[in-house]
Amino acid sequence: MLLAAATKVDAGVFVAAAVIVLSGAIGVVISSNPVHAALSLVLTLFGVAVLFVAQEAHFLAAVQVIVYAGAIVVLFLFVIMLIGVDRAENVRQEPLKGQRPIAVLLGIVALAEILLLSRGADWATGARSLGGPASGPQPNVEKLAESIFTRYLFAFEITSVLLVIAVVGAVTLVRKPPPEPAGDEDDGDVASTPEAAVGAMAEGDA
Amino acid sequence: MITLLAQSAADLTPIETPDVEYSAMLPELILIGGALLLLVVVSVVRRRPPWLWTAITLATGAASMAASLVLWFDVRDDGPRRVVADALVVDGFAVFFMVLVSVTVILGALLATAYLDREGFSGPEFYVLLLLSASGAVVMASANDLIVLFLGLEILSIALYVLAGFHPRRMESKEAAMKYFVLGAFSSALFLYGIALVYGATGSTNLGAIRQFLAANVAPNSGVLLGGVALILVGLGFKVAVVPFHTWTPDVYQGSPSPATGFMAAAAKAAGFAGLLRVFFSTFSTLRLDWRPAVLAIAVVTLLVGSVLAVVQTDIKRMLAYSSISHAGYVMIGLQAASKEGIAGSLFYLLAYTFMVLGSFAVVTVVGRKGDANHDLSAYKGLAARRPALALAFTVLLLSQAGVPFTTGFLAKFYVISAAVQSRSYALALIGMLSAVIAAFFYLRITVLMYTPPPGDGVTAAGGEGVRRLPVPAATGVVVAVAAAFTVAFGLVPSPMIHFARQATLLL
Amino acid sequence: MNDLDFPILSTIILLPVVAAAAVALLPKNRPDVIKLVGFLAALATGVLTVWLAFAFDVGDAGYQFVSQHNWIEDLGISWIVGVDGISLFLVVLTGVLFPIALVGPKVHRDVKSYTAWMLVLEAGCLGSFLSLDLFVFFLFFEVTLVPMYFIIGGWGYDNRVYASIKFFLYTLFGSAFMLVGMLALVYLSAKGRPVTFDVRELAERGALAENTARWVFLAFTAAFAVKIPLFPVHTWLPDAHTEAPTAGSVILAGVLLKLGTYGILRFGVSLFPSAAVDMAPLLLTLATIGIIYGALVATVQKDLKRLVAYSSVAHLGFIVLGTFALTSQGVSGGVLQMVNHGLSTGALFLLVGMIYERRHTRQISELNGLQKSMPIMAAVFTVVMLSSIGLPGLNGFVGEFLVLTGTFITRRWWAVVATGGVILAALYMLWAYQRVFHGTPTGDNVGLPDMTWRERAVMAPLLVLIVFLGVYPQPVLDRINPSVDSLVSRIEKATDHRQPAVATRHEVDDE
Amino acid sequence: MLDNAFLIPLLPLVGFLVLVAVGRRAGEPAAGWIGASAVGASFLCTLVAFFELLGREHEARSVGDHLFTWIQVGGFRVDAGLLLDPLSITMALFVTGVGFLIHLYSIGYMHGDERFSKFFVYLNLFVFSMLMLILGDSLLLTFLGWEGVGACSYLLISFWFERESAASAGKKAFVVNRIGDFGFMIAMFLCFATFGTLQYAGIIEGAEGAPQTTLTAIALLLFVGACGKSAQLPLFVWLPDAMEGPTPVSALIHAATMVTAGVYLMARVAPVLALTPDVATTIAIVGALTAFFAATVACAQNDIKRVLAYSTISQLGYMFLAIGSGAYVAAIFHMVTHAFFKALLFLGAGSVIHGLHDEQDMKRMGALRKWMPVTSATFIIGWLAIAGVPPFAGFWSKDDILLNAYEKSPILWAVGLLTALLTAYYMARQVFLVFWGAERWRDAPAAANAELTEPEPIAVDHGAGSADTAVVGHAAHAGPDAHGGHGREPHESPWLMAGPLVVLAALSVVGGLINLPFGSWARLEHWLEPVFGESLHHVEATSGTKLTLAAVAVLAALAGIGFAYATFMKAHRLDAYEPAILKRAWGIDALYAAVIVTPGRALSSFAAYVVDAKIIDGVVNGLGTVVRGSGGVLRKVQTGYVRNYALGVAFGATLLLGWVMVRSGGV
Amino acid sequence: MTVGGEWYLTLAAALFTIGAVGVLVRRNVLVMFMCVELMLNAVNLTFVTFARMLDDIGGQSLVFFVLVVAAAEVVVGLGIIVAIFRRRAGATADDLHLLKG
Repeated sequence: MLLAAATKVDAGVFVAAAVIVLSGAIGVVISSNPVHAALSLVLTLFGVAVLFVAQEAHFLAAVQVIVYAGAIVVLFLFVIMLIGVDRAENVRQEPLKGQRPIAVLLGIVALAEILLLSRGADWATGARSLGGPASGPQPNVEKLAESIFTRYLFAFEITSVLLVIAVVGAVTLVRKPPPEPAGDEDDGDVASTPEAAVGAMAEGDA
Repeated sequence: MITLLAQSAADLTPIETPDVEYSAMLPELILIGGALLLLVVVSVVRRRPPWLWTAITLATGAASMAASLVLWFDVRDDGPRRVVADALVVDGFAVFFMVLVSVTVILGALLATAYLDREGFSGPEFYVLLLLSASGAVVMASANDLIVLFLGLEILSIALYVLAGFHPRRMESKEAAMKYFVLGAFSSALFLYGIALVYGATGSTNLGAIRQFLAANVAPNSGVLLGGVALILVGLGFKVAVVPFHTWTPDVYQGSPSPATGFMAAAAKAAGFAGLLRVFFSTFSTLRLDWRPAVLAIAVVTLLVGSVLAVVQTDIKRMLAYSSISHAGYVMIGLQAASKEGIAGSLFYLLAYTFMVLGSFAVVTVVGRKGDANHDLSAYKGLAARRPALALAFTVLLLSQAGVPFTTGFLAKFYVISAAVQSRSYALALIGMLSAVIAAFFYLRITVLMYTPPPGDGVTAAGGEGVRRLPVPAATGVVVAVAAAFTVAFGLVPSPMIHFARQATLLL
Repeated sequence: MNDLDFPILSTIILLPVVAAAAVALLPKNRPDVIKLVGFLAALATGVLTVWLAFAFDVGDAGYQFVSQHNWIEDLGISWIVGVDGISLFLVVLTGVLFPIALVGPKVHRDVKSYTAWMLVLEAGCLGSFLSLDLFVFFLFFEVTLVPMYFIIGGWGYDNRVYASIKFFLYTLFGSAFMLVGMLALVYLSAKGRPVTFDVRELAERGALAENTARWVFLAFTAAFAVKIPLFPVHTWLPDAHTEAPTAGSVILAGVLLKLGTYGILRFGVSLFPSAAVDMAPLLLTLATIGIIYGALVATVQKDLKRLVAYSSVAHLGFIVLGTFALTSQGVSGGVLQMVNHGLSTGALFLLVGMIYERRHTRQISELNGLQKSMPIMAAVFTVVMLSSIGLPGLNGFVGEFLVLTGTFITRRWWAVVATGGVILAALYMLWAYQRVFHGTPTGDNVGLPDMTWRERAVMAPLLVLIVFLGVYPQPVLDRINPSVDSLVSRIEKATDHRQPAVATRHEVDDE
Repeated sequence: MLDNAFLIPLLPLVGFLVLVAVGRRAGEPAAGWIGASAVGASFLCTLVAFFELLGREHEARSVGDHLFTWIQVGGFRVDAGLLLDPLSITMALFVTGVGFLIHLYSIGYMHGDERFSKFFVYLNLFVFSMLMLILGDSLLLTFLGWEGVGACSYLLISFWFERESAASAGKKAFVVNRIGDFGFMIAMFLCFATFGTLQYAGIIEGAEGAPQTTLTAIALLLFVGACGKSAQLPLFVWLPDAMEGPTPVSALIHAATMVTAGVYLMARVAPVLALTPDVATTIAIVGALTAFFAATVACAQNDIKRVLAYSTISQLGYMFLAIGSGAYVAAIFHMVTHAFFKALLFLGAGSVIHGLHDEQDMKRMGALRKWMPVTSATFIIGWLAIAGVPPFAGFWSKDDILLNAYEKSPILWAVGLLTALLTAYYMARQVFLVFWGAERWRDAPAAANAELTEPEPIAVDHGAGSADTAVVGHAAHAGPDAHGGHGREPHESPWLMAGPLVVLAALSVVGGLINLPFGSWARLEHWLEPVFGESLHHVEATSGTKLTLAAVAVLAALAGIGFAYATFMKAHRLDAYEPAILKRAWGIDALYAAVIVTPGRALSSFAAYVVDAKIIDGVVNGLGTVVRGSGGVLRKVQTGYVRNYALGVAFGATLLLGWVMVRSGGV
Repeated sequence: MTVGGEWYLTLAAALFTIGAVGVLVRRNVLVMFMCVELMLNAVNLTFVTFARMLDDIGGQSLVFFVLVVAAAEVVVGLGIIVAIFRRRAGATADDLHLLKG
């Protein structure tokens, strides 16, 4: 009974959101200007957020908007401005011969395959609510929190490593290349000046 | 106000978090800890000699190795353990890979130290990323949950993307990083979608749960499930570089700094196969009828494409890249056998491969010279005259890869082939052997080059006029020596390693 | 059964390895010492093998001096060595040829690695002949490629790289099939019993389905056919022989080719009797073609070594012919012929090498009238040539005749055609001899130094054996026959193949 | 002696070994004496054995002497054993006897040759092999000797190897013989397959029960072998070229002993032949044809030795004719007498050549009887003997054969008779040309650059052996001054050479006595009785017929001589009746060259340079090319464009999805 | 009228494939990343939908990790891009093909 309630959604909302999502996606793919692409991406993200809401994933919807639209897309735009690749890319012609038709064909075929695999209808054949029910009186956030801090505790912890890597990686990648060490390799080990490392980390810490 | 806070705190039902058996996760923790330690040291310690980073990394590697061995024994004594709410499983299989990864860390660090000095950007970052990526590999090996597997994969990969682009002056390095990244992101998206489908089809991402589910009810039509399985195969296949998901390999191997390539070739493949073998052999075992043919096809094309393309290469790193692809094909043979013997064979193969490939790339690092660009095959002409020992060691490694008897390489091939034959995949076994013949050609070609006197200097004039001295740093030398020694020693006395591999698969 | 607690066979195999290691440790700049060490090691091994021949228990068909140690228990692989009548004289041959090959020809560079490789090669050959574990045999069978590859590639002539790689890949290609076949045999015949690679055990089990057995047999044959080499997979041989240094050719022809014929007998025929019987016509035909074809091609060769190489193709054809006649005479003759061919062809290559050292050419057209200035070499060459032609009274004849007789009584027409090869043998050999030694010497061929005492010493043992085996082969045959007979009778038990009465009937009047 | 008969072959072997060891140091003439004495000793042993055998009664005249087991595998067993019976002893006697004489002769003839000692090494080895051939008690031992003598003849023919023609001739001899041996070997296989043994005894006793076809095959195949060894049609081609060898060799091997081995073999297996009449007939026909054919050719030869070579072939033809007609005794009889007079003739020819400093062309001889009395006298005796003039040895044996031939079939007899006429003619021609007429050798160019004018020998595998290399032969051989420099004058040979001539001449005169066709005088017949037994054909003809036939034969001989006399003594027409076709021996060599040699070479070249190099290696290298090629193609896929790579991944994913879709029955 | 989960899933699949095709057809590396983001979003949508259909909160929590990974990837990816294109502004993915064959 509860489930029935849960699966009830407003068709109108879905359709609207779907249209937004798809048009945004299409926009990303076809818009020649990266800035426009980024903006269409935002569109899609919002659409997805709406769909989250439509499925009682309120918290995720919020995170979706904040993290994605708020952070990631901004980062994109920032980089676009930084390295100035904002000039329009000629999407009319494709330098790689056959790339585009094959790509589209593959896309269609793949989609068809997925839909055929699911026979359109029976997707979720899995066991029900192994990780605790999503529905129920408890607020969504608490259920999420519980599942993350129990069931997915390790995953949660390990994500920290990802972030460290992201930081260190970003630092390493974008720092100025150290000067070519003088002298030929043959004369022993080239003393790598600590300064170089300091500088590097200095940038990194910044 | 305070009451309000107390109030709100009160009606929050406290979450009883699962207890975290840190002992079971020691290797991961040690590797991560090592990385953090490096970061700490670099920011607090005043004078920082370049050997310090190497030292810490080696220590970390050794420590994780020790920890893994400890784990090995208590797993052997009181069986496998599922820890942290079933997120991880510590069984022989996982520990096997922990050991393997620790080895790659140690050898990789040794490789890196001289290289970084030579190229003049020795700093801690390389080691940090090395260790973190290694921790990702370990996580993959012991992951008992698809999402954990995925996270481990990402940790491994993202660190590797950076390592690939680590050389600040070589555009190839950057390009390699970019290609690796784009394709990596693409394939992990596929992988993730696969997880999603499997989740939908089984109701969980936990390997144990999935297994139980599949055992309990053979889904009336497991279309979505199979789709998920297929996409997971794509994701992992990309990591281990099997055809047709191999396309990144040659470019990335060639472009990346040689030590990074070595580490990548060893660790990434190992981790990828750890996931692949566990998920497919253990979790999706009820679906073998569905995935075995696919794996068969992949193995065949991988073997052939790998060796055939290696034949036409003129750049040694590229050639080794393709050869590593065909090696992946052999490991796939083991998986295709879908038997404990097969998995053991695959493990043994990976073990042997790790040493062979690290040793080979050590040699490549040396011969690459400053600038890491001297990788044309011609660079190896007359190597024997200048560096007899190095040439001999490389010869051993190459012959081992070619599958010459009394080397681990031969036994590895023999093991997987025999597994294939045991499960009646004669055709596959034969193709494997035949591609070994093709492969032998390009390994031999290098040995020929090494033993043909370079133009100008006489055969006897070792390092004579006209030939620039070729410095072999101690650390690198150690790597080559260890690799060659391992290859021969366990080629002669393989029992311990075979035993190791079989033990690892015992309770899978 | 001949059991002594000392693992003599393992010693025979390991001695050269140890010596090789020792050589590797010696300083590069003392070639004389290195040569000496290498030679002594080979000599010691040779002595041991010869001792083996004497200590061998005549009339015992089984394996002797067997010693066994577990090696890779997990895969059912163990180190089993033993010798029987079939392998005995191949071991002796190896033991005899290697010291000669080591001391005979001059080495123009890097004596150290050369000697080391040769010793490794010797170990490999001995290992293949002695191991009774299929896997270990395969190991040795394969590992012989490496030293040979380096010897050809490192010390060979102009086109050595092509030749060496061709040699390596060709053989590897064959072995690819064998490995798969081997595993199939091992696992299919296990049937729940513990997996084993022990040849004796496998021969007992022999529980493969007709059809499977046939396939596995063919897989084995693929490997050995390349090694032998059997027409049409023989084309690696001329190149390898021609480009290899003298010692290389000697060992290649003298010992390595025997790995093929030995293998096909020990692991092909005796493990798959029924398949062998079914497939006999095919192999007989190939062998016969090889005999005629090799001889024909030899008649038009311009290069002395190439000519000898093709003569090998023909001779090995005889061995295979005898093997698949599946009669006592045929098989024994084949085994004997392996030894004979090793001696004669080895000697021929040594002589060609000596000529090359003097004239620096192998082109028949550039040589003439050598007999004028080198009567002794001419004489030696004549004897060896006649032995390789199969002149009665010299070793070549006995084996050849036994093979042909043994074949004739079961496979008449093959034998008749093969006998034609005997005529052709005379044709190309004498032709070459006339071109090289007869006529009036001109140009550089005038006044060449005759054989030195060292060279004579090198050739002497070979000549002695050539004559001895021709005049009084019986001691050798006495050791070969029992094993062969038991093999043949095993085949007869397993199949409906029967060798005619004449092959076995003994006249009563044994004085 | 009989119980250690092994001494007979052993002694020459010892001589051989001794000479190998010390021959060079012993040098000339010691080496020669060693060799000669070895053979002489063995002759004495044979003699002793012969008398011991005589001492026994008929049946017991066959003694086996088992030495050791040579080869034994399963049921196949061959012992090194000797068989002494009248037949073998007879052969052994004249082989060792004539051999001994020729050894002596050679000491003189080979005087001054740089390889003097080696010559005797070979000779001794030859005698040993020949004795093994004769005394061997099994086909295989005979074959051992058979091949041994073949090898020795190869070595001796190409003794002066500097001469291309000599080298080629030697090889040709060996190879052609091998063709015969092919038959011999197959015959042996067949014998083993049928009788389970190769011992003559076993074969002969088994022959009764054996199937006819098998026997026929065996007999025919053995005859093929005999044809090779005894230079019968069509395998005769090697013998004329074999004259390249030193003359004593021609005398010993290519006249007296080796070439008769075929006849001996046939006689050995007489019982088998007796069971296969059609083979016997074949043998008779081949023999008769060969005899006639060779005789015609002999009429047109100018080389003194070649004439004798062809006459040898022709005489051997007679012997086979006899064998074919079942007259084994006659065959052996003729073999013996032929051994005497043909050896005599050859040695005489050698003496002439020697005296004329290596001149071999009869057209450059003449009137030598004044200069070389002994040689000419003995030579003339030989001539009369071979021409079949009574009472010389040749007459009796030839008459015996013709008689038997007549009973086999008059046609064979007619051919034989015609041959006899020709024989008389060409031998007379030779004698007249050499010993009578003008001293043509005076205007002959110096022997040092003498040209052989007879058609050059056509070697089997390559063009003609160049004749001018005779110069080399001369240089290698004794130069004129070696004979104490009596300038260009012909000279009589030293006693060492003349002596054997005299002995042989004597034998040629009285040789007939051993088997006169008058009852008890037929000693040889009685002597050989136990060997041939009932397989022997007995003449039923009345003495009237016998006499008539004999008379006709004599007339034929005289006619031939008379004709020659008319031509060469009266008309002095040096080259009458010498059509080129005959000079070229009916062009059979050329025929072989065209029919066998050339196509054979072509085939071989095809196999070597097309099949091997192109086809097989083409495939092998082709595989490599294919791999490289496909590699090159696949390389293209690796464009370096990341998006292409992504496409690859996507493609793979789609394929996999497709597969699982199929699996899950999605379609 | 009710909209079942399959609609969402179909939508997600479509979104996913669009993203994938985008990666294949766009030359601008940044846009390629965006397309990857599209794919990840599709996955998220799938997770959430399954979570609802299976009534399992786990599906929702998985989305978190995807988010984190996406973030980390973007950071490093953009880092790489910056490293490359600082020097060669306006370059596209196609301009990088030093390594091939």
